[in-house]
Amino acid sequence: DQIKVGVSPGEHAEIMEEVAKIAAPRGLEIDVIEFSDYVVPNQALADGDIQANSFQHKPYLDNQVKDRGFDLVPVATTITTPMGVYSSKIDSLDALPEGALVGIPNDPTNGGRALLVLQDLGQITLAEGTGLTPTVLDVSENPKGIKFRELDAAQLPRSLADLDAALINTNYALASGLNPKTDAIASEKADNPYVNIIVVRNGDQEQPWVKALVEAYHSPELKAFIDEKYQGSVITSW
Amino acid sequence: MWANLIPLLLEATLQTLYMVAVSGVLGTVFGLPLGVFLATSQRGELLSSPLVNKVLGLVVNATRSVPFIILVVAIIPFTRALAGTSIGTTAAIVPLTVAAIPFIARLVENAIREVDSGLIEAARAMGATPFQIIRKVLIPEALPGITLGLTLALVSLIGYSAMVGAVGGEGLGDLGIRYGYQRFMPEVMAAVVVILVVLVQLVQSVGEGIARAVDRRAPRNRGR
Amino acid sequence: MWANLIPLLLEATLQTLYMVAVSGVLGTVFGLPLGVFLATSQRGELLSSPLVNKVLGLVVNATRSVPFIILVVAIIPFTRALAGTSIGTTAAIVPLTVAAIPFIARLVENAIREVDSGLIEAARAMGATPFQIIRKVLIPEALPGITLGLTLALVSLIGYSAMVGAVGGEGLGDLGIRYGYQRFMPEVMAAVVVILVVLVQLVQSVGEGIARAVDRRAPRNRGR
Amino acid sequence: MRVEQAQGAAITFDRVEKSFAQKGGAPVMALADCSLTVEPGTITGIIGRSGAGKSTLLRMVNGLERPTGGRVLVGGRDVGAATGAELREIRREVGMIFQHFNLLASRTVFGNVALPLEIAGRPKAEIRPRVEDLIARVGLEALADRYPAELSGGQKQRVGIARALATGPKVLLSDEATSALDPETTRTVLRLLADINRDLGLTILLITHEMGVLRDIATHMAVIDGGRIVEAGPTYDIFVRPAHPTTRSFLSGVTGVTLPAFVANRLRPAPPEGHSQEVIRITFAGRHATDPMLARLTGELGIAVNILAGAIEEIGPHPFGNLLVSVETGRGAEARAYLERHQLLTEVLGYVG
Amino acid sequence: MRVEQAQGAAITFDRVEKSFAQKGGAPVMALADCSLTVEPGTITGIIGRSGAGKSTLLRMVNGLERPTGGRVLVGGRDVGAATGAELREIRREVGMIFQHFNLLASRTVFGNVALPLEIAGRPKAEIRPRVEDLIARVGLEALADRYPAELSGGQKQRVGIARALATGPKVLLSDEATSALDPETTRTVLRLLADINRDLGLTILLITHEMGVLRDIATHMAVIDGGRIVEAGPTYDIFVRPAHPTTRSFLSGVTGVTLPAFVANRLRPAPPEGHSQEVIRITFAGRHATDPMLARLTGELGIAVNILAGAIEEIGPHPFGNLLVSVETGRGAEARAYLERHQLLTEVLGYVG
Ligand SMILES: Nc1ncnc2c1ncn2[C@@H]1O[C@H](COP(=O)(O)OP(=O)(O)OP(=O)(O)O)[C@@H](O)[C@H]1O
Ligand SMILES: Nc1ncnc2c1ncn2[C@@H]1O[C@H](COP(=O)(O)OP(=O)(O)OP(=O)(O)O)[C@@H](O)[C@H]1O
Ligand code: MET
Ligand SMILES: [Mg+2]
Ligand SMILES: [Mg+2]
Repeated sequence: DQIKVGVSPGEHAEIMEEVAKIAAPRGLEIDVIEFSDYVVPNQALADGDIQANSFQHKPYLDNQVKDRGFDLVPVATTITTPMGVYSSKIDSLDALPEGALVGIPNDPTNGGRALLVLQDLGQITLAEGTGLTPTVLDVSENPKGIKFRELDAAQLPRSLADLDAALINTNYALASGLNPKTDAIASEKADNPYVNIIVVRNGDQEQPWVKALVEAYHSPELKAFIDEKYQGSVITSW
Repeated sequence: MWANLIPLLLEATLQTLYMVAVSGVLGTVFGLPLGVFLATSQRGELLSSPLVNKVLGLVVNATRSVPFIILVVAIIPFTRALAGTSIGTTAAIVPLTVAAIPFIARLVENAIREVDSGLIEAARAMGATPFQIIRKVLIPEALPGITLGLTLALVSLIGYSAMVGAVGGEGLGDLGIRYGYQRFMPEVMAAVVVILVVLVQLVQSVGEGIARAVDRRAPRNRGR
Repeated sequence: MWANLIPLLLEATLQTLYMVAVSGVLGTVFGLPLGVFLATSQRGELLSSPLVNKVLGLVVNATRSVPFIILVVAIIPFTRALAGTSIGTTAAIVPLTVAAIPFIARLVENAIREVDSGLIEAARAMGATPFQIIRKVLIPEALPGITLGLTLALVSLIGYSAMVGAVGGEGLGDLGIRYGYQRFMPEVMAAVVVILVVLVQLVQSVGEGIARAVDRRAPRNRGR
Repeated sequence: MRVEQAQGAAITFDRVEKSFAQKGGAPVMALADCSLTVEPGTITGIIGRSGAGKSTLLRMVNGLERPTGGRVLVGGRDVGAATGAELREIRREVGMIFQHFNLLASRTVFGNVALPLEIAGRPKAEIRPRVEDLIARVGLEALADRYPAELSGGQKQRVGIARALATGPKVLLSDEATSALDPETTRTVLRLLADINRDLGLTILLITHEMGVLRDIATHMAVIDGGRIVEAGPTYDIFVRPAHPTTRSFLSGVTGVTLPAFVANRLRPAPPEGHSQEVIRITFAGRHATDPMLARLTGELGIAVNILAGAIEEIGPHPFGNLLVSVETGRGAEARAYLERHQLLTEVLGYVG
Repeated sequence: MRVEQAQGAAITFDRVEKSFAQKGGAPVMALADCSLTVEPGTITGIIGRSGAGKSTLLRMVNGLERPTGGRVLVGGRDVGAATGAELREIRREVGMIFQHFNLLASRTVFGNVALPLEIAGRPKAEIRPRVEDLIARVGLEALADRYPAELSGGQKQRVGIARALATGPKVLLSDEATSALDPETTRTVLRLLADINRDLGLTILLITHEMGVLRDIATHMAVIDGGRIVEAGPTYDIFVRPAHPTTRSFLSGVTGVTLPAFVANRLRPAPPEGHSQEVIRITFAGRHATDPMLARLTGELGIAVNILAGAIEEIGPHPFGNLLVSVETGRGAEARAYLERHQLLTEVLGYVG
């Protein structure tokens, strides 16, 4: 079999390239297609341009399905990349000054997730019923008067010098040379709902290649690869 | 590291060339006549049809004003209809072409407008049809300007082609962004930039060379 | 919904205007002389200095060939030095300007090259210095072409300004992408596109109007 | 058939008027109430001061300028009202030589001359010999592959002339076509035009500032002054008896009616005291123009005639001339009477001491 | 002081040569071995066939064209070798009127004439009256605010003339400056140039195709043929005794040396049988030019002289003319001898039956 799998650049792409290597000898050829955009991969999947994608977490898929009516289903969980709070100025969140400038990703999912992390860490309160993608406008209590600066997720590590703190996805932190274990001044809690998933079109769940893909993903070789490469910052779900 | 990178760079270069060449050619095929029409359809001009001119001008402006990424997504159904798929390098040619057409049209329009009115008059006096005037006077006389305009457009297309990563279009720019920007590999970024600079320099030199070759006007540098 | 949206749109419009206006002005301030120099420094031309011309041409090409987002990242230290920070709307003006300068320079260069060599000759015969020729002949005579070129550049800048969302640049394009596109609020997207189209249409109309007003050449539409 | 009809293409200006609108100013009245008929097969010269409206008038014949009043008819068809295909049809029968050449910089000499033929859709096989012939006729055979930027002013002018003749038009409009040419080349070109006029009945309407050109080639002429046609008719008649001051002034140079300065400075309206000479202008025209009248004057009446200035030339087939002479004041009346008897015109200009 | 030195700015062409490189072809030799000296304060006319090299020669004086051989000196300074500031200094003392006007489309008439003054850095207060004066002198006072696109050909030409004179140059180069002008305007412009020449010692080098212009204004003239100067000297001398065939051909039109066709057709090299007439060209020059020689011929010798064609005019202050006359063949020798005795030149052209 030969399938096309959509991924986002960064850890998902890197991992899927490894999955492809593992799956090839098992008779499944995986064509990894990178999308530097979060909307197109689902659109492309729904349209049949690709057979599966692996870049999003469950809350994001739910939101997309709700908004755009895609008939897509998850078939396996993959990894979790917890978000960390980083700063080049302060050592702990308690030191976050009055009116601090805090960078968060400017895409809705990661941005919303960053706000939820800050709520969990007791820095702000979000309005009721904003679900998993709250926006800056949904901040109801902000005792420190934090000012939010929404930047491209990959841009955040580069802009740390201009910020008091930033919430950075682990993959970008790693790529930019930050160590999530030692450099983060705070982290997302481990039991978050943001476990990523492999998604296929509804009706394809029983296809043999789905089984092969998931098997390759959930293989011990891949786990070893991830642990090696991401030093525990990318958490495997199997 | 470089062992992996070199084939990657090579492939990306070919992809960029492919996308830019095809969308450049298609952009010219459609943009040139559109530009000529924009230049000649204003009130009182050769093909005077002020209303159509206004409407087309609006469409051109509209296309030019939509941010490229939104354009890419907005025309996905159209892309699929044309390319059979909406993703990948070939599919990326569609939005690139759609973006190139109005851009090239405006550049061509500006070049055509520089043609001396006396020449149009001479051709009119010969009983030339508007189409003949366009083909035998406006385009040949504006050719140096058009060539420089197309050079400008090609260079811009190389820049634009970096953004088609959104729909899985690859190429140098996308490689630079994905590896250099998102995976923080400065050496990839540097390599990409070097290749891009060489490419652009090439396009510019060839473009200027052609413009010079087709320019039969008096040189601007006699004496001192 | 609209109650929230309208102030948002208004703010974004102002931000776009701010970014585009400032980078447009700065781009012109630097791009115009650069373009004039590129046009006049080739071998044998007015300011003949082929080497400097080649080097500057290379720099211009290099700047134009780097994908915008990579450019943004590459010049962060420079941006920080100028704007005090590398993020936000004001900081975004720096990469926008850096991108605008070579683009405007090429457009100006192309327009300047259309000036009739006879006029340069006439000015030379008067004993004009190169600088006088530029100021009193080349720029005034190329003004219609330069104006159309600047119009084209401004419209492109509006498009580019959509990409500065990466560094917190905000503005209409960014709003459209983040709210309209990523959050799937089609009405935001529509509102943004409408405002952008109006904006671009305005820029285009004003640009063409100025170009017409400064164009004192024989009309191309006498008789039929 | 249309072509036949065009063969006799006369041009009629019927109370033509043209005003140019000006940005922020009163319109400029370039032509007012101009009526003129150009007979088929004639060569009509248009003269007038700089800015009088000559080019504007000419440009109406092929609709490059549209009258703001009145009508322009070419071969019976109203040019001002014609549009699209109709106008193009008229234009294909009207060749035009432009004052500023208007050559395509992107085409060689050959390509420029070939352009109207391409536009008329003539087959390639026909174009080459025709173009080569025309280029040779204007003396540019060695330069066929040059671009206009590599030509001298007069060479460009000749390309323009060859181009205007390329399609074998019925009417030729010429806006100072020889002003950039030396006298010899001018003669060659005029001979070419005259030949085509004779052989093919080409109607020519030409603007010129050279009275010699009028004299040599124009059968008719019209004088424009301040946007009005102030004099028109056969060239000979106007040369012999110019009525309008502008015409007189223009013709003075060519027909020797200007007094040399050494005489003009001393000229008085009445005879001075003592010995003096009467200055007389004699216009020769008609049958007696070539007779040795002055010699006879001396021989028969014994009056010494001093020739001060003058020219005797031909206008078309007619000899014609003006002489400024002086005779002893006392015998002036006698001399004039003698000349008038032989159908010469005389006019007393004054007296010198 | 430099200005003083330039006052006497003569122009010297010293074995000047110019060839144009051509894309993919042998270079074109436009000028070869041209030597000519123009004395300060003179008006030198350059004539020659279309493409002879006149414009090229002229353009070397202000360095618009660089000689490929030889030297061009203006006021002792080598133009070909000058660069930068030095060249500009020379140019500011040399005004130029272009064949194709080269007016800035973006400036009004006023602005165009003001341009050289702005370039010379003259104060605003000085510019306005100077420009207004010049515009009035060329008769464009009503059009000062018009743009070139709204002018007629001759009006543009006059703007170019005013512009060239704006800074009060020491040397004026004129490339067919009056060819787009009617005879009257031409006279006005020539008078203007002559006045400036007289009052300020302006040295003028002018190309023209109008021999009348030469006659009226040029003290000296040079004839270029095929890139070489084939004849040069005082205008009067050349008009009286043109040596080179080109010169003769050019001058024929203006000085009445062309035979009218009605005579030329019947002309034979030897006297025919029976009654015949000898056709003689008489060149009047010098002291006796204004004497009534023909009348005396008739009066004293009783020979009837028939004037066939001719013109008597002035070249500068000198009267000068050519007459074509016929006398009875039998008395031709006698008549010629008489005229030669009175310092007139004669030449037998042939015989008519
Ligand atoms: N750039 C060029 N390349 C090649 N040949 C040229 C170039 N410029 C001029 N020539 C040639 O040089 C010769 C002299 O040109 P020039 O313009 O001096 O002639 P001219 O005497 O002024 O003629 P005209 O009276 O027609 O203006 C011409 O034969 C012309 O074709
Ligand atoms: N576009 C225009 N706007 C205003 N006035 C104009 C325009 N075109 C021509 N004129 C004026 O109309 C008048 C007639 O112009 P035209 O060109 O017919 O003159 P002309 O007789 O050909 O003169 P010349 O011998 O100088 O070429 C001139 O006074 C000129 O200034
Ligand atoms: N890959 C992202 C993360 O796990 C989720 C993207 S959801 C579109 O942080
Ligand atoms: Mg005219
Ligand atoms: Mg010339």
